[in-house]
Amino acid sequence: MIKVLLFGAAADRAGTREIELPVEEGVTLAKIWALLAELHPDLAPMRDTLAFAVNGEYARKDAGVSPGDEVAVLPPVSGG
Amino acid sequence: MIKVLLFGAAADRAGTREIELPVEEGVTLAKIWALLAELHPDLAPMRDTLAFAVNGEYARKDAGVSPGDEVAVLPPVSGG
Amino acid sequence: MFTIVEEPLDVGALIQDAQRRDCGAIATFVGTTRIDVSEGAAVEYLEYEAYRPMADRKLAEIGAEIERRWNVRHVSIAHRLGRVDPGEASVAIVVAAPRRGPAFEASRYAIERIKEVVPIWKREVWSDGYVWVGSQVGTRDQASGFT
Amino acid sequence: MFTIVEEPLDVGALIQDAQRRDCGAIATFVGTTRIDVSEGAAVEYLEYEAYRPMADRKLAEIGAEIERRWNVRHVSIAHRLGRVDPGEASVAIVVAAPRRGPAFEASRYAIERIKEVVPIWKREVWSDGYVWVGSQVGTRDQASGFT
Repeated sequence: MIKVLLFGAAADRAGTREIELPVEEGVTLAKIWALLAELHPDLAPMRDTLAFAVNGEYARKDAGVSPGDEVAVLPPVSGG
Repeated sequence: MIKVLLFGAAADRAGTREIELPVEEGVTLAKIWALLAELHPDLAPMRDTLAFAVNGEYARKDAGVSPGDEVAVLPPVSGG
Repeated sequence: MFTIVEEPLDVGALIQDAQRRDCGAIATFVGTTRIDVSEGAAVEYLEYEAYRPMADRKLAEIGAEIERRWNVRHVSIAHRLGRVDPGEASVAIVVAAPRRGPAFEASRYAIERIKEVVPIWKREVWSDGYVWVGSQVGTRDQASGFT
Repeated sequence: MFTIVEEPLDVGALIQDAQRRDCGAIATFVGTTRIDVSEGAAVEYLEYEAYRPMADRKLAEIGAEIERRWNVRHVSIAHRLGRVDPGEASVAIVVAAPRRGPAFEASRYAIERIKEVVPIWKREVWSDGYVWVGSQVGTRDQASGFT
């Protein structure tokens, strides 16, 4: 299992802030995103604006994820 | 008479912060400077670094001064 | 030096902590809640959330970048979470340096980087709904992103 | 808004006074007493004097220039006179603006102009004498200006 955290507008669109997904070793962020968009279709239109983090660091969509990792779905940041 | 105020290093060099000078209507700052440098020769080497004010506003050396005016001798400012 | 807090920021204390005998300049930037008015509605407050501890670590990384790039002796950044009312401070950046040029440049750099890389989000809560800033997602009619 | 005082500056209060609902940015510059060490001696404190009220008026003029050149909503400048100990604030400039670019530019401009046109002078009081900064006149051996 991996834990997926959603923030800001992405949490709003998904209607949840945390999702557990059963994944196999080495699955990519791109694949995780496809699963998320299937589970929560309202997320799909945000695709091009989102960034992702794995275990608290920005990661590219082709990065691999392992069971136990924490994935975060990050809309455009707006701090400050 | 005019009142001449000296500040910072100029007051130090002259050994005084205020000098009264008897002057006639229309005398220039250049002339006042010449009088000051004669009265207080230690001021003379500062000439090229000094600015002058008449009644609280910067003035050029060819500006005229009238009895009752306040002239200030201003070394390079160093506030901040 | 790099903090994310729920309480109002004490900018005066942050500046006092930055005073050093080897520095001649302290440049401070404070971001405050600016109230926009449009189409008969107004922003009532902002609400911030963060992905922690990633956000804390990103603030510290910005501090480290600054210390590599400029001759500065003190950098502190404080960011607020939760509800921030109009005119209140949401972020404070304080940089002390021997000379003012680097202090100014570094404080400017810090706010630009915060807005690029620190995982913090705000939503504007209006009298008629809310909008996530940057995503334009929310419950206002004007929040038309991704419809 | 433009003050010259003998007491320590309360920068936190100046910033609080600058918080406005129509502004998103407050840029602050604080000049502090930096201690140089050279040839076995050290600066013990600075001492400031001003030509008043010309200095007060020049500060206000700088504020007016800034309000003409940038979209800012609040400018305050406070300058200290008399003895200022190491690390303490000698000048504080606080600018609030709707957007951060003008706030940064205006605060930078203010300190540069203060150093050019406001009739205020400081002397460094060292363990072995003093020097008027800018004139290099004083009682230290190193104060060799115009000898």
